Amino acid sequence: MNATLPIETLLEMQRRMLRIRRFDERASKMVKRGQIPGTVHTSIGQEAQVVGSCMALGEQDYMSGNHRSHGHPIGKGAPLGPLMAELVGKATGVCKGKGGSLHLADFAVGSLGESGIVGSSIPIATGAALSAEVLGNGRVSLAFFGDGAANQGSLYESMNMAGVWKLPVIFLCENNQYALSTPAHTVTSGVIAERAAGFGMEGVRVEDGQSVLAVYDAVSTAVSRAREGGGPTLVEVITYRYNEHSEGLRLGTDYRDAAERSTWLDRDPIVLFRDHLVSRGVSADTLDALEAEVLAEVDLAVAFTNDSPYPEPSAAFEDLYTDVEVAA
Amino acid sequence: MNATLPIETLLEMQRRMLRIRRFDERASKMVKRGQIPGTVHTSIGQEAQVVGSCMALGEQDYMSGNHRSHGHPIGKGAPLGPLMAELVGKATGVCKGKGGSLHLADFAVGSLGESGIVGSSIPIATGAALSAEVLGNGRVSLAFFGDGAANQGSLYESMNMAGVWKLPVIFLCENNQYALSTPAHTVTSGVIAERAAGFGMEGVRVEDGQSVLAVYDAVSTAVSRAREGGGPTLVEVITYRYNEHSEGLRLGTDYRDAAERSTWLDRDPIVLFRDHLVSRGVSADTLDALEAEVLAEVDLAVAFTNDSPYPEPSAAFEDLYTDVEVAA
Amino acid sequence: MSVMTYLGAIGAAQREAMEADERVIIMGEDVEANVYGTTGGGKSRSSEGDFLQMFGKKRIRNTPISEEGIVGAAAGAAMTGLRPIVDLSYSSFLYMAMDQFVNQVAKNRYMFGGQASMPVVFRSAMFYGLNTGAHHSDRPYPMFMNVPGLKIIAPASPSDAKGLLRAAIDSDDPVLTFEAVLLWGLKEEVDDNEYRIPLGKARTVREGTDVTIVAISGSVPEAILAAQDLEDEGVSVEIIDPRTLVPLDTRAILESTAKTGRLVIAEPAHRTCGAAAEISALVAEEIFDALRAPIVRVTAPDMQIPFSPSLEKQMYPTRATIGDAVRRVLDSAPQRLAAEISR
Amino acid sequence: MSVMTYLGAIGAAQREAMEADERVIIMGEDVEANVYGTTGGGKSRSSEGDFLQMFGKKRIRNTPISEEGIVGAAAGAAMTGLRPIVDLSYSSFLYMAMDQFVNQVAKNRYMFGGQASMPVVFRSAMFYGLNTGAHHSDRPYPMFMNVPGLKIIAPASPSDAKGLLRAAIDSDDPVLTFEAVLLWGLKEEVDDNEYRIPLGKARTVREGTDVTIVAISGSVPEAILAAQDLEDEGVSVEIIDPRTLVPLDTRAILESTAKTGRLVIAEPAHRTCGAAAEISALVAEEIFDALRAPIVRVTAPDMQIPFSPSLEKQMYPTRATIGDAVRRVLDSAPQRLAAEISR
Ligand SMILES: Cc1ncc(C[n+]2csc(CCOP(=O)(O)OP(=O)(O)O)c2C)c(N)n1
Ligand SMILES: Cc1ncc(C[n+]2csc(CCOP(=O)(O)OP(=O)(O)O)c2C)c(N)n1
Ligand SMILES: [Mg+2]
Ligand SMILES: [Mg+2]
Repeated sequence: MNATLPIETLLEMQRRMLRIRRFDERASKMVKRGQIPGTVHTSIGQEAQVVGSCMALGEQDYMSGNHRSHGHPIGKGAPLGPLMAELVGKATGVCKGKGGSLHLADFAVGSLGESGIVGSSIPIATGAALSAEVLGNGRVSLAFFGDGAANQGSLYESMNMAGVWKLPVIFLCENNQYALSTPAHTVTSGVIAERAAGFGMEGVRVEDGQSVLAVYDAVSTAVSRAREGGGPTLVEVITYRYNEHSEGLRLGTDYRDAAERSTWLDRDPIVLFRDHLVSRGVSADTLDALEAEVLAEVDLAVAFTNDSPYPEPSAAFEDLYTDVEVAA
Repeated sequence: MNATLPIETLLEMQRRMLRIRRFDERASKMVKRGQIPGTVHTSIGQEAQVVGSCMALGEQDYMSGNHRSHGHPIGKGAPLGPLMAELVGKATGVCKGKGGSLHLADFAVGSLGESGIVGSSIPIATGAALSAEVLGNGRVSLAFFGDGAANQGSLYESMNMAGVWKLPVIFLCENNQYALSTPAHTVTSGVIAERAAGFGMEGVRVEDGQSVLAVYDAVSTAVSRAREGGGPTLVEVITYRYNEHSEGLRLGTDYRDAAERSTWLDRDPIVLFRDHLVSRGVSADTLDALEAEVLAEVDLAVAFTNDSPYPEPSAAFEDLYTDVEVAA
Repeated sequence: MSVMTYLGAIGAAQREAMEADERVIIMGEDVEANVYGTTGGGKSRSSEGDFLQMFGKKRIRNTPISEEGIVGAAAGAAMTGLRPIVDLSYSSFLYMAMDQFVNQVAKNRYMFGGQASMPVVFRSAMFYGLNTGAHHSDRPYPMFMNVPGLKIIAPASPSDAKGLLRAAIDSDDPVLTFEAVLLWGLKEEVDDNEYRIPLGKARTVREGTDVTIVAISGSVPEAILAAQDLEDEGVSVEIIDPRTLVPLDTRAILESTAKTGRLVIAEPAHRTCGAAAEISALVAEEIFDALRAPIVRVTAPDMQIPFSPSLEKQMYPTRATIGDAVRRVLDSAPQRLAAEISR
Repeated sequence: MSVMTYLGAIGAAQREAMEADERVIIMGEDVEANVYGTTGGGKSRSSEGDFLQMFGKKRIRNTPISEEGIVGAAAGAAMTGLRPIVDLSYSSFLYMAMDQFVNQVAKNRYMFGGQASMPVVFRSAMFYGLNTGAHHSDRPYPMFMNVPGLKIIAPASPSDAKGLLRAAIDSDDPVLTFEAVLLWGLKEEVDDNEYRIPLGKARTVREGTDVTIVAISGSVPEAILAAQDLEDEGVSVEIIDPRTLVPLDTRAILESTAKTGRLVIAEPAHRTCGAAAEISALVAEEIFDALRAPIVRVTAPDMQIPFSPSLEKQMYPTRATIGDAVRRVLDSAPQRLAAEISR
């Protein structure tokens, strides 16, 4: 399928992966320097899985996410400035500073919200697919969640509903093999992708989740199925996070070994795809320029953030209801 | 496997099925006469599925149930008097009149509680299996739930936990093909028993759920597996309820057709098993005596109930905490 | 005008809203078969006026028994163009979806800086007083009052049920309705035309001068009976039914209490951290010096609900217990000294 | 005695209980790796004193992320011979298991006429005030106070954390603990021996005569600071920390308030139907005539929690807002007329 993709699309894939990488690297630094309050969860190492999924969706399609949150709206095409400003808590943030890293949302690109509660946003994406089905607007919806979230009941309630109503939704499991300190195999019985069959739907496992095209292909198939009325798909993508669960978190107990990590570092999704692009005839110059362009975008996002004001304290009392005022 | 069962065991199966039938028939009448407050959900038609499951358990084994509640403790061997008294709300009820039909429990026979909330007691049975595993007491636990409950997330969280910890628990789905007015196939994607595989456990579908021996065999296999450390099993039993969802409920809209019901009436589990017993050489006299014995037991249970006092109003303020008094 | 039951009024509001706006859908367990009598022509369950026939399967949708999934799906649908009404049948089943209510339904608009709007109604009935035991008898609205972002209504009459539900469906914010099953049979003349009762406006059920009773949901009819008894004793009772619990019409409550100087609050929920506690605290904060007697709460005790008829009947406020509370606040000497009271 | 942090004290109580009784197990997400610092030797996460090594995998058990399943499984295990401690990490995750808390954990013993006992502890931390946004910042203990059958503790000091948790583990009834993350770093001398602080006994944090502050959880240190400020102004403040929210030590609250005649209640939960509402209502009911001023609640507003530091800091009671509330109740003219007040 990807053989037919125009070069521009491939470059856009690399651009978005780079955006995620550079954005998250910068965010990580900013957490450590105290410039971002609280913490963030980076998608570094998981860019192929994120971008391959998002690029398979159309602009009008919906998406919900989780705590590993920046990659999803970036992958879906959200501009970086308001995202970075949100992480810092500025008034120009995509959620006016009210959401922060855990609660990014950019409705303009179909991003209906990341979520700090594991498993909580899966029914939301399912509901977006329900409205697409009822309104007949041809949209598709995708829920991102981790291997840890795959043990929340909300997933199976959603899969069953989607299966029986043939909703246009993709359940996208980012299996980075750990939930915080917990190895997936120690808390997961069976194989996640194989859970689809019992719910009467297709399940697919993308073993090479570091290949953006492999992910793109699998999700594209699911999207086509969804759009044609064929119902939902569960897509499990095997990937790896390079960083700690969240930035600044230091666990005393080792739960991943260095050898494992270095195997994965050797299969870096961005390096792999650069090589692929070169093999497809893209020049090193073009690719270098792309890298520079993305770095500049991130710099710009940080500058935008720094230039932006914090919200007025009174803003805390806006946006809860549409028509009720709440006293301070 | 059942070929080896002694005749006494087979007779006990028939006895318990008869107890459920006669008890529920009486309870149904009492609801209609206003002698039982609220309503009850009978297991009439589902006796084989209930008794086949319960008889596969040992006396020390645990069990949790749902709103279709009388059959489970009766199947597990609970005496009828305190159950009937509970339905009426008498002080001598198995729960002192505090529980009623929906909340029967008889810890003396391992019945840890029926539940009015669909799906809510599945984790309870799983926890009983956890304690059996930690304490190493060799007990097994079984959770009864309906086809409707099979779409509650609590089931999949429980199955996963049980699977990964190899807990000695059986998830017993009483698929009577309807959840209240809703045909199972209209709200269930895929096949319930097939959901086991994705959770790394055995799943079995007993198509002939009106055969007490077929159910007994399937559950016995699951119990052996559980007791030997082989982990949980999901057993789906196909059966049918003869009565309305609950006694006294009258739905305007037909959701089951008469032909379907009469096909199932023709495969009555008690009649079938009587025939089987006869074929095994049990005399009609013995079986008639058994029927009379059970009818007498039910009469006795009703007499016990009628002779029992209602609880004192002050009893409402007991049994919440072990050591805190609550003011009226 | 025609005579409608409480349940019929709910059905009428739903029908009107479905007819007026294609984006309104009804989803829930057993809604197709009209099991609870609000998706057909009244409580009759006949095929006449049957919602499934009128609006079709896309808009009248039986769901699996998956409360968490249903509530979340309705929220997601509401954020993307539908205006779902979710029938959750019994209020005791709401806990299954608590995470969705608190973390998605209530928070999304705020967390996302106003990008989301959440026009969705969650209906449920409190099945208390009918000997169904602890699992079905809950009256959990106070929990939800502690969750900013939800609106909550608890109509106590057929007219209010119709008008408030219609306003709830119009609201761009999520609304939970708590309907007491004990009210289902109430009948009164209800306007056949479309009308809304604005959320946040209390109803003065009757006017009086000696004491204010704020009564909620199923306690309203009991308060009315108590007020009639008290009238015979020469006591003039004012009854305020807040109808909407969030946003609460505090002004109406404070004005009435300031006028009478005495307040009794009756509600069927458990006592601790209930709506009565909130109203009491509000009044003690705002118009403390207008009070001529202690505020008295008449509520369910902090006890689960027993099944047996001999036990359950004492658990909720009644005509008698509300009446007694009023007699107590009238008796109470207004100005005893602190020293006398403290033990 | 040795100096312990709040978190260290929790770890100590857990270790003692695990050593004393084989039936005690700890289950929760990431407890094996001691992510939150309570299943190892203090907050150090070193392998020294590591629970997994000391007690083994059967008794220290990482769970899947399945709160509903975990809570229910712990309840089932508690009914059949274990005494589980469940680490649910953040209080905001409790909603996922709400059905199990309300319908199983709280109700089973009662519904089954006393056949069940439910010796299980559910620990969670309220992560507010740390810029984590609305999903992680909840302080939902008032909801649970509305559920009869649960016991609830909210210790505000290391000594209380150790002694109350130990008593909670001893309890044959289910106990929920709400620990504020803002308190994790608090240090004080804590008894190294085993001891219990009985559930249901308040702590008089400081004695005073002019006004009573009832402060809960993370509001206790703020109240202490406010009291110091007020002392400089010549105001004598008594601070009561209930420590246990269910059962509540109403006697201690009433006695103190009867003595001072003035009450301010400070807590970090949302205002409506919060613990402060309950305490206010209790006092207004029981010792109304001992009150010399309106009761004032200092709480979080009925608003979700914003992320930005410029926004979040105003959301909870502080030294300043508690101090101001006290100044207000001291100023308030005791006997204004009703007519003056009502608008
Ligand atoms: C309901 C809930 N339980 C627990 C947590 C705490 N928590 C946050 S992230 C996380 C691990 C999630 O693992 P996974 O789903 O695999 O996502 P990953 O972080 O690996 O991308 C946990 C346990 C939470 N936020 N919400
Ligand atoms: C959480 C919850 N949702 C809904 C209900 C209402 N309800 C009671 S029984 C029932 C149908 C259950 O169907 P099933 O699980 O198949 O059991 P059956 O009655 O067929 O034995 C429903 C919807 C409930 N009691 N609890
Ligand atoms: Mg993971
Ligand atoms: Mg069924």
